[in-house]
Amino acid sequence: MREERRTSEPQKASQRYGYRRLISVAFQFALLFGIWLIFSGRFGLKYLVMGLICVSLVTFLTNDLLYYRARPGGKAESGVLVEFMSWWRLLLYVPWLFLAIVKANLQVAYLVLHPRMPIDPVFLQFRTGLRKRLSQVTLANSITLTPGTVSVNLEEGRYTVHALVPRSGQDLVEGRMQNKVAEIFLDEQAEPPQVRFAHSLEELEP
Amino acid sequence: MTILAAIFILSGVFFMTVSCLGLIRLPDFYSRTHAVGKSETLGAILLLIGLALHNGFVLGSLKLLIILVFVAIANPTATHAICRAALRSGLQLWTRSKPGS
Amino acid sequence: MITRYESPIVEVVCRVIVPFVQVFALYVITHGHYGPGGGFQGGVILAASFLLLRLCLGGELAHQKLPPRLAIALGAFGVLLYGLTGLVPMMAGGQYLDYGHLPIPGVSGAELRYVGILIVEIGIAFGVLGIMVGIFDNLVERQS
Amino acid sequence: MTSLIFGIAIFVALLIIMSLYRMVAGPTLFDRLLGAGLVGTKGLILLILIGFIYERINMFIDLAITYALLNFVGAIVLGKYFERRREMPR
Repeated sequence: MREERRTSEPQKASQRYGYRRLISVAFQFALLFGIWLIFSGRFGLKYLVMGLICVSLVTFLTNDLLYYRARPGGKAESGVLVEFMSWWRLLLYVPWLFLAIVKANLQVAYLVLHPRMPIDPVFLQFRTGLRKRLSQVTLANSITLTPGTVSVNLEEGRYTVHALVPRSGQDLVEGRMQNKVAEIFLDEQAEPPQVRFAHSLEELEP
Repeated sequence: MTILAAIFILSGVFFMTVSCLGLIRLPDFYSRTHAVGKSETLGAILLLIGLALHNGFVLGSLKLLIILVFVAIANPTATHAICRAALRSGLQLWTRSKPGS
Repeated sequence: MITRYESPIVEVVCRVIVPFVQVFALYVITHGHYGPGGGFQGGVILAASFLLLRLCLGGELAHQKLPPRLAIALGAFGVLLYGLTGLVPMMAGGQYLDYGHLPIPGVSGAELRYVGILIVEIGIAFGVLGIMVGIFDNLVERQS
Repeated sequence: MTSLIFGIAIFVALLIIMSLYRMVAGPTLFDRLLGAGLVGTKGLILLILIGFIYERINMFIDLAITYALLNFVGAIVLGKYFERRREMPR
């Protein structure tokens, strides 16, 4: 069949889709089997076969959970694990995040243990330039863990953040963390966001 | 190795104490989430690293690392869920200085 | 029909966590006689993973994973598996749940007992999973 | 080292009792939920420490993972449930 070899554009797209999906399945299978080996700690043939059956079952049942639309309204599908294939960039991000966590915690410890508690809580609101859902979520959890701030709400790329002291939102105002996350997931680098400060619920945008 | 593990464990206990004191001392709900979301997570992470070092290079240490990753992902998410519920049900925040006054 | 959780943070985190939770649940079920756990605990963890799916992704997607009718059927199948595994040794001349008399050719003794316990554990896990998910679905339908 | 772990286990138990104060006296319902989450994480650590004391780590780690998991599910469920209520629950 010579005609079938000339693939049209949508067919190519679907082939690429299949390739990425296959990578996702294989990666998930390997990861889950590694987790199984760590949990089980027994390497007899019986246990290995049992593990293979269980891990195959779970991979078959839940692969489409990890493979979904990357953007809320968009068509491009992508997998969580495929995004994490760029693990060397993640390896650079994690130590930076850990240092930021330690610094933020020393600040919180200072504020809590200070006899007069010099805090001045405030809400921050800004709209991010990140487009992928996974990078938005990573940014939100990093915000919760790091610079004196807790992410309260996230709707369609607009964050509401609570900060103990207004100057601890400095990292967010300069957009440093956002660009770090964009580097990992190959997302769009954006301008530093416009940040609004609000001192009560009524000043927040609905 | 033992000394390193002891240092990790003691600093983890210090941050857990900070989170506990923060939960009691801080004035309102949104401030208390800082104590839970940050200090508690770091305290748990440091303690688990210390215990894994103390345990040595066996499979049990890898299990401890799995718990570490789980706590580091799940704790901020749970804090966010409770915080968001509070925001949407209209809980007002505490401020030191009202703007304009 | 239960609605989905509107926060993308919770949704993505649940998508990532659920497969690992299910692998852990299967580990607890299959290694029941070496440590804590067994059929009941593993079934509860498995049910918790499905409830997490229902809470985070909403009814449409989660009911594809485990339809409510299938959950009830699984529960019934688990109890049936347990009962039959108990009854088969009686036919072979033993007592109820006497795994040593299971008529499986080629294996005997401790190995046979191991297979019997494993089948019973899986039956219990299915039963618990079906009943937990069934109770949850029933409560949610009543409420809305 | 063992005595250090023993002392830390007792200290963490004291911290759990301290954070129970916020669960009892918290002015709003969400403060109580927060206190419950804190007790959950500290209980996880305490379980692992008990495992080290009794030298049965593998067993107690499984228990701890289950505990952390159910804690997380509980926080998500309660967050979703109380989100619906518009009025301020006391």
